[in-house]
Order: sequence, then structure tokens, then C-alpha cells
Amino acid sequence: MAEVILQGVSKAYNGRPTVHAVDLTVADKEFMVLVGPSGCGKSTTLRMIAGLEEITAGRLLIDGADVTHAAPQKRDIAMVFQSYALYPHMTAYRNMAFGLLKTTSLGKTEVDRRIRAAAEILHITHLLERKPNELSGGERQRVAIGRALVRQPKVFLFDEPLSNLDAKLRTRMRGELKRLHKELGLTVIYVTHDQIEAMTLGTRVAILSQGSLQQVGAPMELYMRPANTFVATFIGTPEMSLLRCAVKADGTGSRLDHESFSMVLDADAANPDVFLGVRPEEIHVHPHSVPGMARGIVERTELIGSEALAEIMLGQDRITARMPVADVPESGAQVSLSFDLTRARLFDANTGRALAA
Amino acid sequence: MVISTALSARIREAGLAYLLLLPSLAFLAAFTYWPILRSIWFSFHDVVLGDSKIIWLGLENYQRLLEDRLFWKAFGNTAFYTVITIPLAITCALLLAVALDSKLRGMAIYRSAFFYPVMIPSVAAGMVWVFLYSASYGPINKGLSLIGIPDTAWLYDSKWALPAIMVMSVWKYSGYFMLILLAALKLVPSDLYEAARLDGISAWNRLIHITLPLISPTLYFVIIIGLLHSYQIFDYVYVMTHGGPADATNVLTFYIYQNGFQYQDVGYASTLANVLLLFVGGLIAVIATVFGRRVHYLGR
Amino acid sequence: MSNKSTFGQIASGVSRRAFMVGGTAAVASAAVLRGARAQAATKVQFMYPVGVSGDINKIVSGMVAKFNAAHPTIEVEAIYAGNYDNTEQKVITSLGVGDPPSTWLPINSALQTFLGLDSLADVTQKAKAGDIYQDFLPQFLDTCVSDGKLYGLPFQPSTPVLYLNRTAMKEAGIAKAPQTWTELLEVAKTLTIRENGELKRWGLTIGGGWHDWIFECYCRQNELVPWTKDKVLFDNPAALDALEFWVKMEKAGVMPKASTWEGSANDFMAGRTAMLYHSTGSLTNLRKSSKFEVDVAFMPKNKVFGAAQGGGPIMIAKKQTDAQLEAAWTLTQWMTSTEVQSQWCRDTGYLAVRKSAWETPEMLAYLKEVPQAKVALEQSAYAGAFLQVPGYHKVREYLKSALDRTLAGEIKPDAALKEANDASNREIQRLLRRRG
Amino acid sequence: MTTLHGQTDAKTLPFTQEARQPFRLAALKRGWLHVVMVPLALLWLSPLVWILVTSLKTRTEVFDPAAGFLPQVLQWANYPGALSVAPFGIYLVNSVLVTGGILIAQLVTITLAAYAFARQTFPGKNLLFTLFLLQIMFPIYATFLTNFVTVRELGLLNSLPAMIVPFVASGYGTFMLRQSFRQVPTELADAARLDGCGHLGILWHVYLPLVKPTLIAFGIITVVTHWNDYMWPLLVNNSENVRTLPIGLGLLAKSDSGADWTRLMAATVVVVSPLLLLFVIFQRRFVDSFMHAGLK
Repeated sequence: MAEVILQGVSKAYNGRPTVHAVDLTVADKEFMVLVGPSGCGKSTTLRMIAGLEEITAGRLLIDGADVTHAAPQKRDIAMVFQSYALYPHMTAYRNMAFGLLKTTSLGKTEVDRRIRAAAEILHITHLLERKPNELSGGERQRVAIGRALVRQPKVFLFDEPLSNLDAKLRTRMRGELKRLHKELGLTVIYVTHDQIEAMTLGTRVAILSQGSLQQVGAPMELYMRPANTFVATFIGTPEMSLLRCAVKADGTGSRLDHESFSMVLDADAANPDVFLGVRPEEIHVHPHSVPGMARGIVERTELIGSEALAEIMLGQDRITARMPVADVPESGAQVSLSFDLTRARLFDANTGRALAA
Repeated sequence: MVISTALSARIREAGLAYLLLLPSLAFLAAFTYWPILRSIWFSFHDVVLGDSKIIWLGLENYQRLLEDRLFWKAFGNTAFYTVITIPLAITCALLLAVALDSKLRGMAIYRSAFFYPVMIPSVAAGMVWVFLYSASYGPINKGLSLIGIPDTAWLYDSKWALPAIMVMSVWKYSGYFMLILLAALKLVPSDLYEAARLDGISAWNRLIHITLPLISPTLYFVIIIGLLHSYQIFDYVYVMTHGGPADATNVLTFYIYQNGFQYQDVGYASTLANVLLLFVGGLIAVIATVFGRRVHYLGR
Repeated sequence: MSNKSTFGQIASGVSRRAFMVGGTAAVASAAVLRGARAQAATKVQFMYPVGVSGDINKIVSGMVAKFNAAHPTIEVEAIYAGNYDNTEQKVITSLGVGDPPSTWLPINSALQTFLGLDSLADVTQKAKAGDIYQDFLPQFLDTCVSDGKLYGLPFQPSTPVLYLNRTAMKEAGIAKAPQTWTELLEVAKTLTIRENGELKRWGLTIGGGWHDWIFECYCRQNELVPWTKDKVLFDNPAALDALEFWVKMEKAGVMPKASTWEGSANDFMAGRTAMLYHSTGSLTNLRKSSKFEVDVAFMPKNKVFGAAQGGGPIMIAKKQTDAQLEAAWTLTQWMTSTEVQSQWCRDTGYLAVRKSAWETPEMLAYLKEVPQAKVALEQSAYAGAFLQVPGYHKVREYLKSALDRTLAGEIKPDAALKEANDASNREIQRLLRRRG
Repeated sequence: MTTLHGQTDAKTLPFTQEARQPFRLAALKRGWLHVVMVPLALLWLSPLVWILVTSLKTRTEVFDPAAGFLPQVLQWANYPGALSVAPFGIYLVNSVLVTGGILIAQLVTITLAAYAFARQTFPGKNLLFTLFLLQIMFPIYATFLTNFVTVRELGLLNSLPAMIVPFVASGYGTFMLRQSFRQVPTELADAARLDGCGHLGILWHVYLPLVKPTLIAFGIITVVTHWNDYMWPLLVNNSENVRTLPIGLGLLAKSDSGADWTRLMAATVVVVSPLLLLFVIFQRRFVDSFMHAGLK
């Protein structure tokens, strides 16, 4: 098991750049999730790590060795594909054995031992003699993972492996993957477009947008301290509300002015134009008019079981608040709002970057 | 340094590709391109088979072609044959393939029944159909008389001789296209049909909206091959009618053969062959642009 | 289960070995044969078509084997080359690369084509040294003559004849074959059967595909040889008269507008047509394959009897060593010798080229058994060569197209013949210009 | 183990099979399909029936309208009669060698070329592909003259290779196989690369097994085409020991006197039988191969 280092890794197709100088270090035994909307370059980055795509510029190191231009099989990695890519003409057993026999000089008994062991872990021992078209989606998924496991590679690469499964199965496989990672101490790089998957699986998460790395960090860190508005809105459901405000000097300190409220800022802010980012759970809704508080009109409410969401128009901005079901205001009602400013985040309105709090 | 490594990888890739093409290209060069080049050169000359004397003619052969009544007749016959027979045979083949792409009892027999005509040597097949088409004692006329259609000597009649050969071609080649389409149908993933069935889509719509798009690469292939296969009509014309009666069945490939081998007029035959090549090439280019773009590849 | 597969392996192993041994044996025996004559034998090829019976392949091989046995210094290789067209193409292709066979058997019409390629050995002097000019039937020998010089020897001549369904004629009360065009039309009318306007039997069919050959016979019956060695005369009134007679027969509803060579023979055998113009070469096939009695008659005359000869001579390549030329000539003479011709005639139905061949005891016995065979011989007295012009293939196509279109009613006879005539002469001129 | 496997197949396949039918047919509907297919198949088969029946008739029976459809007495002698016109044994061996030679050579050349066209990027790809198609677009008779000269200069006239070399490359096969290769999901190739396969390894382990139906279809077609080749073999070969079956057939389909029907049909049966047999065997393999390869 080993560390993976990307240094300024870039990809261009026919001169058109698709991945821009990504710097990323994946530590040993880490579960690193690459997440982003479709077309953000996450799969391309993964395929570059796998050696399936050429690296246009930059360096890639696995376990200290420069493998920027090494052939895929020389990188000591294994990959699980979105469609599983099981060889349809081979049994599950042969699918798992094929790469081992091609890339290693292991004897038949050792190969068999590894396959049996992996099958045991994945509970697919009884499926080994079947061909892929005789397996269900979840079973194929396990075989595909098994094929990667038996290789005992330094790094596991997963390319949206759960996206072909139904919701229930997906949750179960998620738990299973987490278990495997923990029990076997794997180094994993995992691509998904699903932020919940990213948050639940990753020891760290790397967020990509338009070919550029936006932020890398532990899931909660990303949630609490997004580096920019993209990360802020991408992570978390419902998404963070952004309120357009102006910072004004005010003798001793600064004030944050919104069209429907104004408040004192503890710190100075260099920029006059900012976004105030507030998560739904940081907004408190008061049914009655409270003097000095911002006032908004409830547009829409949604009950989602244990709690409720309300969309509220605050001047020109629409914000989403979360609250206990009992406290739900009626649509069209005027409400007073207060924000839990201990976790308030300010973003530069022009660059979207987070401002030091 | 890094970039040059990437570049060299690409050069290696291209080098391997050329290496893979080399065996084919070597043989194509010797037995296809060289004859085509010679044919282009011949077409500007008076060349007689068996005679080493070659006389420069310039464009005379091409001029002759424009004024050649039989060339235009053969051209028209070829076009007529192609335009009718190919769609007919392919439709027939498609329906057969779809019908036979299931676990029907006696499948082996059906498949063999529709494919065997491809295997009958054209000499023999042509002769058999000469008999089938005979007036009065021919089985086809006997059959047709049952439904009140009067006796016709199909191959003796300049109106019917070409359509008769076309019907025979459908018999001979449907099985051939069927086989290729059947191979393609085997590759269509089953879950697509399941999904469509769950959506309550009718069998006909499944054929049109799922099967056809999914086998479109093969269908595209079959259409082009069908077009080129219309060359095969030569065999039947040669055996059954020799281009007659009244040139009604003279088609371009037969006319090229006649000029090149029977008349030993190699220069003119080459001219005809070049014109046919241009024509068919143009037609394929049209098909490729119109149809090729709409082909769906499963493998992206 | 495992037993069975082992057995299978052994069996297939054995059969493969047997196959290999067989292959080796065949090669070995061929090698031995060659080795035996290796020392001084002159190698000569004979390229021939198969026109009337698949057995010809066997017969020719047998003849050549016999010849080789009798001539230890000559080794003849018999090469089957398809039909007449294929044979001609094969010979001409090999001529093109300067490597022609020593001898070959084309259709007699190809004479000018081969002369145009300067490929034929002149055997006039050699022939004069023997009895050829005395014993060969002159009408056959003439097919090998151009400008008074002899190129090769006739080997298997044929002519069209009129085949008659004797049974049908008896039923219709017709006692004898039609002698003239007028009688032909009358008899054909009588023999034509229609039921409720639908045709059941034609009176007459002219074998399609070679109907230009039969048309030349009609021209000759009008005292016209419709060609000279450098032009055709299709626009001659005598030719027009012949075509108009065809149109008249077609209009009278006694014969089909067109047919094919295979189809017309089938039609006759199936009783779809009562009379048929076809080659003498078809005699055996028609006689053996028809349920009824088949009779053969002269083609009816108009002004005179007349016929054009099909079939072919053996030609000898010009470009070869003297030894080969000598060997080729020996072969050609042997193939056209009295005994061989008598046998060949009886085996195939082609006409024997020597007078003496017709007088051998075997031949006399055969004629007694198959008197029809004699008709073609007698008719051949009125026969000449068929369309010996340069580029005869193309000329044939022009003429056939003209005949077809006329009978189909697409064009008037005079216009059709004029068109065919002009197109043909243009083509001949084109080829002659090359030569000159 | 094999048996166990077989059982698994038997249990699961009918399900997959059923599922992948475009028209799911209840038993009744199946019956209807037969109602359509049986007459159609019979119609298609009728010329074959005529060939078989005629091959067993006497010559007079063939065209005698009164003779009835079936022969009075089965004339088995037509078969030895047909075979006696030429050394069919040698012809058969040659046909097998020539057809087999062409097939093997073509499978090698088209597999390599089709892979390059389907899955590799290189300059001039489209131009080269068009050049491959030229082979099918140019009328074959127009190449005979030049190829005759070439074959002669190679010293191959009158030999089995003369009948093979012009057909070693196949634009047709390349095209057909390229279409199939392009239908194989690219992820499978990626997976194989990670499993340590180079281009040739991917070709051999992934692409070829998956396009087996296409390979078999192509094989059948090319075998049939060259098995029945007439003009070219006739042109380049002279001696009996290098001739092929269709030449023997040509002996019976004579030009001068009308065909020798009974023996021609007997010879046709003889020439076609090996092919028909192969087809019946391979069309099973054709079905099987898809069952195990069914792409997902």
C-alpha cells in the first residue's frame, strides 16, 4: 500500500485542456473520493492515474516511483469500472484469475487461494462458475471488486461503481466498501458525482470543477469550511444559501449590509462585495415579527419526515431553512429570521473565494 | 522531455497501427491498387487483350462511353436492379433475422433453409432458375396459373427478364444478409428489451426504436455490402440470359466482362470499370454521410 | 464418455494420415510418369473447351493418353479451359504474356481474331505434303483458310439443324419435315397450340443466344454470306428479307420473340415447342432426354439450302520452337486422322472432318442406328464458315441486339440491321486500323 | 464440474434467452410464427428439392410433363456418372486447401486491420479505410488481366497459391469486423489493459471471443464465395491436380448442347453437401457462441 502523488497533472485533447494542473496527494490507506458534476474531469483524472489516458503534462508518483508514462499494468493498481467491464465470455472465476495470471508469476494454487479468499470476503463463492450474464447487477459488482482485490494492488481505483445499482443496493454496497477499506487497509481513489457517496465514504474528498481542483479535505472540513462558493453549494443538501451583501466601514469595525438587514462584522473585510453563506440549519425562523430581525416571506414549505424545509424570499435572495416539523410556518407568511453567525462564511462576490473569517 | 515521451507514445501507437495494417495493405497493393492504377492508364489507350501494342487515345474511350447506347442501357439496368433488389433483399433478411432470433423449435432447419441458396454455385443456381422460370412446364408458372396469372416466358421477355433475375437474387442473397444481421442481433443487450417491454412498448415499435438503432452499424454495413453485392448479378446474367433479350438484362459488370474478355477491348472495359468505381464510390460516400452519422455504437 | 472421445481422436488421426498418404501417392505417381519421359520429350499443350458433354473431358484425356503412348518423343498436356469463350480468353491472356499453348481448339469464327494477334502458324505447306487437301471435306477445311493460307485443321464442326418432335407431327398429321420457309411457316402454324388464347405449344423456336448464328444460316439460304473478312453486310436486302420472315413468323404467333440457349433446349424436351433450331452438337442430348421421337432435318431453304458452321478447328501457335511446332502438327494430324475422327464423331455428335472417316465400318454401323446423324453431314455440303471477321464477339452482340429488338417490336427490321451493320463495321475498322 | 456448469446454463439460459427476444411470444404466438415460417421455408427450399429430385431422375424424365414430380426409379448411377467426368477427389482436396488457405489468411489480415481501424488512432485512418473499401468497389473482372500478369511473374501460375494470393486481404472482412469491434464496450479493453494485456492481448483475449458470431458469419461467407469461385481458377490453372470443384461442375453445364441436367444436379449436390454440412454444424456453434458471450 502506498502514497499517490499528482503533481500538476494536466490533460488536453487536441490542444483543448480538460484537466488543469491537478496537485493531489493521496496518503497510504486513505479513501480519497474525487467528486464533481459530470464533465468536471474527475473520470479523466482517474483514468490518467490508471494509465488509460496519457498525462499531457505533470508528474504522477505511486509509492515514490514516477509512473507518469508507465503502462497500466506496471503501476500496480486495480480498477473497478462503472459498467464493471467483466469479460462476458469468462466465468467469474476466470475474470478474477485473468489479470493475475497475466501480470504476476503466481502459481495456480496461490491464484486459487487468493480468489477463494476474495470470494469469501465478498460472499460470492457460490457464483464463481457463472458467467456475467447469469449474475445480477449487485453480484457483478462484487465480482468486479473481487477482480481488483485479488490483484492486491497498491492502489484501488473506482470509477462510479455504484451508479448502476438501485438505491437500496447502493446503500448496502456503500457500507460494504467502507468495511472492506477498513478491514483490509486499502488505498482507494474513488470517483463519483454523488456528494452523499463522497461524504460517507471518503476519508478525504477532492472536489473538481471544470478540470480544476477546488478543495481537498475531510468531509466535515469541506462542509464547514468550503474554500469557495462552488464547494459551498456543491456539498450539502439542501444547498447553502448565498446572500449578496456589501461590507461597509463603520468607525470601530465593519458592517455587513443586506437589503433587508444589517449586522456588525467582527473582523475586517477587504472586499466591499461579498456573499454571506448560510446553511439551512443555521437559519432560525421566528413566526412572529421580532424587531431588528430580518424579515422574509415564506414561498414554499416541504415536510421531509423528521424535519421540514422552508424556502423564504429575503429581499431578492431565496434562502432555505431547516426546522422541526412543529415549527413550520405557512406559505405566504411573514417571518423574522436570525442567523447563527458563529459559522457564518463570507465569499468574495467576484472570485467566489472564501474570505478569512 | 515529458511531452516528448507522450508524443513518442503516440508515435508508437500509430506505428503499431500501421504494422497491423501492413499485411492487408501489402496484398491490396499488389492485387487491387496496382490493377486499378493500370486500369486508369489503360482507359486512355487502345489496349487489346493478348496484343502488346498499346495506342494512346486520350479521352476517346470516355467520349465513346457517353455515346454508347448499350452503356446507358446497362447503367439503367444496373441502377434499376440495385434500387429495387437491395432494399427488398435487406428488408426480407431483416424480417427473417428478427423472426429467427428466438428460441423457435426447428431453428436450425429454418436458418439452413434460408441460407442454403448462398451456397449453391451460381452456375447451378442459374440453370435451376432457367427451368423454374420456363413457360407452362416451369413450376413458377404452374403455381401462378393456380391464382389465375397467365403463362409468361419470364426470361424470354424483355420486360420481365430483369425482374425475374431480381427475384432470384432475393432468393439467393436474403439468407446471406440474414446471417450477418442475425450475428448483430445476438449482440443486442437483453435488458434493453426488458426495459422497453416494461414500458409497454409494442413489438413493432421495439423493432423500429430499439432493434434497428442498436444494430444500425451492421445494417449500415449490410446496405453497403448489398450495394457492392449487386455486382454478383453478373453470374446470373452470364448463365441465364447473356444480357438478352434485347439487352434487357445487360448490367455494367457483365458489360465490363464482355468488353474486357469477350471483345478483348481492354481499354474500353477499363474505362467502364473506372466509371463504375467512381459511381459506386460516390454512392457509398452519400450513404456514409447520410446514414453513417446516424449509426449508434454501443462501445461509444 | 472419455472412451468415446479417445476413439474419435484415433479415428480422425487415422483418416488424416490416410489423406496425407493419398496425396503423396498422387504426387509421386505424377512424378514417375514425368520422369519416364523426361529425357527428350517435347512438351506440347492442347487447350480445349467442353461444349456438348461432360464426358468430353474424359474422352479427350483418353485420346491424349493414347497419343502420348504412341509418340514417346512428345508429351501432350490436355488442358480443359471451360467453354468456347473461356478457352479463347485463356489462350488470348496467355498470348498477352507471350506464353501461349502450342495448340488450342477455338470456335472457327475466332480465326480473324487470332490472325489479328499474329499468333497462328501457317500450315499450308505441311498440309500439302499429306492427303489433307484430298481427304478433308472442303467445306470444313475452308473454315481454316484466310487469303488462301491454311491455319490449323478443322476438328469438331457443327451446324444448326432443325429438330422435330416427330410424335407431335404425327398427331398433327404432318408426314414430312418442312423443306422451304413457306412450308416451315405452315407447319409451324399447324403445330402451334393455343387454348383459350393461352399458348400451350409453339410451332417453332429459334435457339436464343446463338440466334445470330442461325440468322446467318437464313442469310445463306438467301444466297448471302453476310460478311467478308473485313466487313459485314447486314444491311443487304437478302438479310433484311430473312429478318422480315422472322418477324412474319413471330407475328403469325408460331414462335416466341426470344429464348435462351438452355431454355429453348428445355422447351423442346418438355414439348413446349414442336420444332427447334439448335446445334447438331445437341443431338445426343435432345435424343436421349426427350420422351418422344426426335427427328432431325435440314434447315428449310429459301432460294437455296445454306448453313453456317459452328464448332472449331485445332489451331497451332506461331511463336514456339520448331520442335514444338512439329510436335503440335503431329498431334493435330493425329487428332484429325480417320480413325480418331470416326470415334470422336460417334462419341460426341460432332461431324467427322474426313471423308474416309464417314466410310469406316464403325461409322456406317452408327449411321444405321442413328440416321439423324447423317442429316447434318449432308447439310454441311451447303455450309460455310461463321462470321470470320475481326472482333466477331462484338459484332455478334450488335446483331443479336438488333434481332431481339426487332422481334420485340422496338425497332423496324431495316433500321435495326442498318444500325447493327454500321456499328459492326465501325468496330471492325477500329481493329483493322490497329493492325495497319 | 462440466456437468454442473451445463446444468447452470440450462437453468438460467432459457430465462435470458426469453428475455432477449424482441418479440416475446406466447406459445400461441409461436405457433403463428411457424404458420408463416413453414410455407416460406418450403418456398425457399423448393429449388433444392428440385435439384435433389432431378439428380435422381433419368434424362427423359426431367422435362417430360407426363412423368410426374418424383423419379420412377431412383437413378443413383447419376452420381458416379457425374463424378466420372473429372477427378473430383483431387478437386475436392484442392477446394478444401484453397478455401481453407484463403479463410485462414483472411482471418489473420482482417483481424489485425479491423482492430487498427476500430480502436487505434493514427494519421490517415479514414483515407486508408477508404482504400480498403476500394477492393470491394472495383469490379473483380477488371483486375483479372493485371493480376494474371502479377501471378505469372510471381511464378505461381498453375499452382494452388495462385488461387489464394489475390484474396488474402479482404476489405469486406475488415469492414465487417471493424463494425463488430466498435460494438465492444471500450471499458472491457480498459479492464484488459489493467489486467496486463497489450494491444495484441486485448485483441486475442477480449475482442476475438466477443465477436465470434461475426467471425463465424464471415467465415461462412468467405468459404462459400471461394468454394464456388470459377473464372479466376479457370484462368490461372491448367492441370488437373490443381483444379477445384466448380471447374468440374462447369464440365456438366455445357454451352453447346444444353445442360446435362441429371448429372449437373448430382454434381451440384456433391459440391454443395460439404458446405451445407459445415453450415448446419456451425450455425449451432454460431448460436452457442452468442449464448456464452452475450454482451452486457
